[in-house]
Amino acid sequence: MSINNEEFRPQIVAFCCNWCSYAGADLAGSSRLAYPADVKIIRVPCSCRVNPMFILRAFEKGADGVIICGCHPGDCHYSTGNYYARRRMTLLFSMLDYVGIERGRTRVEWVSAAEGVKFSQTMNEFVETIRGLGKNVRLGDLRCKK
Amino acid sequence: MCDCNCHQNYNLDTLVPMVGIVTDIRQETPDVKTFRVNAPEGGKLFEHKPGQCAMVSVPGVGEAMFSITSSPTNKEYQEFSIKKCGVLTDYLHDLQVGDEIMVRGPYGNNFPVDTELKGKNLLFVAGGIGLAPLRSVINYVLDNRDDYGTVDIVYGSRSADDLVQLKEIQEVWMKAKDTNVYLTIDRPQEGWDGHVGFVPSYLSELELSTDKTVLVCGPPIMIKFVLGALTEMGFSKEQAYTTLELRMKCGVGKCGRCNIGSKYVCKDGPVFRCDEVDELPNEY
Amino acid sequence: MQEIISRLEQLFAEGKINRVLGWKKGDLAYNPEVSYFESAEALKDFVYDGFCGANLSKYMIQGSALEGVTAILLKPCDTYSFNQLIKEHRVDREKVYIIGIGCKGKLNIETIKAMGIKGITGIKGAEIDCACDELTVETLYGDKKVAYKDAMLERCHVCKGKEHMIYDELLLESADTLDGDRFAGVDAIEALSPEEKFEFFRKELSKCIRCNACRNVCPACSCRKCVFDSNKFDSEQKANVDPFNESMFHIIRAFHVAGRCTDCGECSRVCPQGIPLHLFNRKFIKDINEYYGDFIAGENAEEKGPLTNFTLDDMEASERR
Amino acid sequence: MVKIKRENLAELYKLISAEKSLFVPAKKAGQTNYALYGADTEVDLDTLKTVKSAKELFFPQSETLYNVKTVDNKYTVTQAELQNEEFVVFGIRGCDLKGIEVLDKVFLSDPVDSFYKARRENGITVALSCNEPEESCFCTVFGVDPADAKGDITATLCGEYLYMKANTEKGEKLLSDCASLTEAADESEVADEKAKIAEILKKLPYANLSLEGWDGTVTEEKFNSPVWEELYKPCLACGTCTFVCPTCQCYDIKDYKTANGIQKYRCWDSCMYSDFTMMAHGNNRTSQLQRFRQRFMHKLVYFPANNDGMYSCVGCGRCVDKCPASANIIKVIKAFSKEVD
Repeated sequence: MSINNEEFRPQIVAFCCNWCSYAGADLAGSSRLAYPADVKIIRVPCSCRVNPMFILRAFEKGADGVIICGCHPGDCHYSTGNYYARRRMTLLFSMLDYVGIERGRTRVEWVSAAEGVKFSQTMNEFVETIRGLGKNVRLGDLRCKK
Repeated sequence: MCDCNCHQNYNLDTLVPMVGIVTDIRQETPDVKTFRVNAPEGGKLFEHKPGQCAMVSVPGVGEAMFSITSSPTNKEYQEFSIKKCGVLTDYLHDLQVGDEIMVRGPYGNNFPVDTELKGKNLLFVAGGIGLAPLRSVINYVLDNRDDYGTVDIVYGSRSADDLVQLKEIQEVWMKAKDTNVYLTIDRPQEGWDGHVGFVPSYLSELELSTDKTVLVCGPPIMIKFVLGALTEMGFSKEQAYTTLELRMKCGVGKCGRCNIGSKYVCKDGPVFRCDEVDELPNEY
Repeated sequence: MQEIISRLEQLFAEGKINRVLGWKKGDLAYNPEVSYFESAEALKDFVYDGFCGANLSKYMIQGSALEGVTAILLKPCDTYSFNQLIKEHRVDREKVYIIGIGCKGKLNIETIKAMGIKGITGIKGAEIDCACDELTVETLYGDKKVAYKDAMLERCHVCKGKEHMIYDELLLESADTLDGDRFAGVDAIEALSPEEKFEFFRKELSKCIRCNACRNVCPACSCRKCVFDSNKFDSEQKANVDPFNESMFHIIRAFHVAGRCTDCGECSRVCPQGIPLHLFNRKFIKDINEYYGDFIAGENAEEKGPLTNFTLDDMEASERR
Repeated sequence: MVKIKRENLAELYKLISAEKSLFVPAKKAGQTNYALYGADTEVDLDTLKTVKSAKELFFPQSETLYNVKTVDNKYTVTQAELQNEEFVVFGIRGCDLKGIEVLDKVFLSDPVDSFYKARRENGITVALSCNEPEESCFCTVFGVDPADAKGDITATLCGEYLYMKANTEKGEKLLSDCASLTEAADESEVADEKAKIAEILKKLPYANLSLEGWDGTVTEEKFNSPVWEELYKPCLACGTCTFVCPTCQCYDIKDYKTANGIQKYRCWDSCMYSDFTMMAHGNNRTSQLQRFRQRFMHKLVYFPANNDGMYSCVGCGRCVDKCPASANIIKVIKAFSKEVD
């Protein structure tokens, strides 16, 4: 029997809106707040730019969890983008839940440019949750690893 | 079916390509480049006949059929003249000398250079990038000059800058024995003292004798009018050959998309005699 | 049925319509096909019976490009789709004369065959004028009796109601067919564990042959070019080596029609592998109703859809059930 | 000829599958398709037609052709492994068997498709007679005898027993491997069943379908007919007919980007799809009418023209059963014969 000493390091994709959350991540970085390096940030112009296909695509390519970060409701740079995103993501995540992707693997969080602490906390929390859930085996394309 | 040695030259399935190295790139016109391709260990990837095509691919980008523009008499390499017009060709145009591509083939039939064309007077009519497949035949004929009669080449393009292989035309073809080259461009242009006008009308003006076998290649609309002009001049359809082009995936007549009626362009073509083309349903 | 034909003949005679979009008799007992009838004489092949389940709304996208007025026959549930198409500016209301026709529930030949009935040469009792509760299925292996209700399409058991949402005139009576809970299937899946949910959908979706019948029949899938037809995209419409892409296709397709899907059930009807595709759409409908208030797509041609709308105090994704 | 009790068939499956991959018609989520036999497989010999035909066992819906590894922009190409172990297809029907004959014409003609050929050479077919032909069946029109399909083994269910007769060496070998489970039988024992099937075949609604006027020489006449204008109208442009068809062989070759290179795979394609003939400078079949016409012209005219009169339809009737718009090859053939009148 072989013993796997390697700790499971979840792959996380974080879609961050350019105006708030990405700046929040920046602040977290410049304030030297730690969050796991396995979080891969993808900067998008607005949280409503996130096409549902992006999320499935992330899972396909091996993500274990996907998180969407945007401006707080009411603060959207484009005034209403995140309201639309909120509805879309609520429904999409509910659907993923429905087809057997554990609820914890998807998350929406509103993070402003001033909330570096919140950003790092959220990410730490999220990574912990995913670590608890283990590898995503249900929505990945096996060929990606080849 | 062709009588070449295609897909017998190596032991993998015919759908599996060989790696080729781009050893030279010539910018012919603003949107056409000619790529010279060698096998990684040097030499040619395969032998082919004039008029045949090969599948050129870039992994992850795409795969498409291109005619081999170099002559089989060239023993060192193969060449492809490729116009930038889609996803794959855009990528190919960004390649550098030394880059690898993948090639499989050769596919299709060829111009009947060893049978019907032998000893005949030949008239080549080409438009734009349509010179690519004909160049293979022209050079083959010029390299076996004594086997054929006179050679006339009528070649036109949108502008003087769009004439491909101009250097070779001027330095080799124009100087060859019993060979006349007629160039034309669609619209007048500064610095151009040659003929101006569309290929079909130029052809009529030339008043060539009808004892020739004609090889036509170019945009479909040009082919249509050239054939009209030829008929008016007294040529019969049996005297003319052309090449067709359709969407292809396999190159060996199995994937089912390049058929016109019961003929597959990749396998039974790309070279058709014009009276054969007439018998096909109008779906190309 | 004669009532419809007579009325259509009259409309032709009055010059009110140039053609009819309806159903033509098939060569078997159960396979009528969608057809354009260009004249009153052509109506001799017209049929309207229990097997005319096809929703004609989507054909009107092409029909709108034709010269003159097309009379279209819509069942109550089809009118929702038609409204939706008007809302999306995909059909031209001016070029359609809508005849709302009654419906007594539509039959599913697959259901009948699944009962083990083979070699069907005739079916009696499917006629629209017949008030029978029972079908007589004549087969090469003897006659079989089937209750009309048992042979109905799933969607008819959870019928939205027999009222037409849009019409120019009405013909024929309907009969109530509702006898099930529309969301029972969704509820049952929601109650499962993630493993079981995944297992269930894997089993169903692994049958998918990527024929795109569900997409092509869907009145809400009216894009000129589908995103899955794009070649700038790894998983195009065709089958891939890995099963991931089927999940991708069906989830995204359901999402693209969320808030616009009228639950007409055509996707499930046409699937050659009998995948219950309505389960995806109904999940979205259920969530929308629950989270953003009851909404019925296609009830009218004006109201904004739930995904093109929002309120300031919508619930957060984390607050969902 | 040998026979085995129906109740012992599970033993037979176990015995065969212990040695070779065994594919059987299996019921999953309400539908019957071919599947690899395993402990929990629900074998379904009663359903006449699997949704997907047996074609997928020789020409899978998608298969990897080769892999390209990319290191420093240098490519290494590795061809995917060919089928190199014998496998058994149990319960294939006469129509599907004929379908494979049609595919042979395509894939085994020069240049031979090595992926297909390897499967053909390694496949052993146990053909099952159709006890209860259905209304959509018209295989007899194409010369198929569903009561006596010539696979490597011909099998017939009759009463309590499954009767098996080897037609080829491969078949003999398989039967002798299973000898411990079978007992000797006489051909006369299935004669009644065969006669019964023959009687039913005569009564099928499409039994007298005439193919008169369809051969490889009528391209122009059929191609330009106005009948297509009517016929194509209900077509939804989906690929159901092509994917359930035992003879449709069109395929696409596509790339998948893996972490270290490219996987080149081929998958079934449909001439009904709008992008089928799309290329950088245009599309030669832009309308659904053209695509619809292509499919049926190919089956009834182009294919016979290239293959000594053999039609590329075997009369399995799957398109009749499955077309969501009820447009199918029967309606096409009938529409043209009406025109002739």
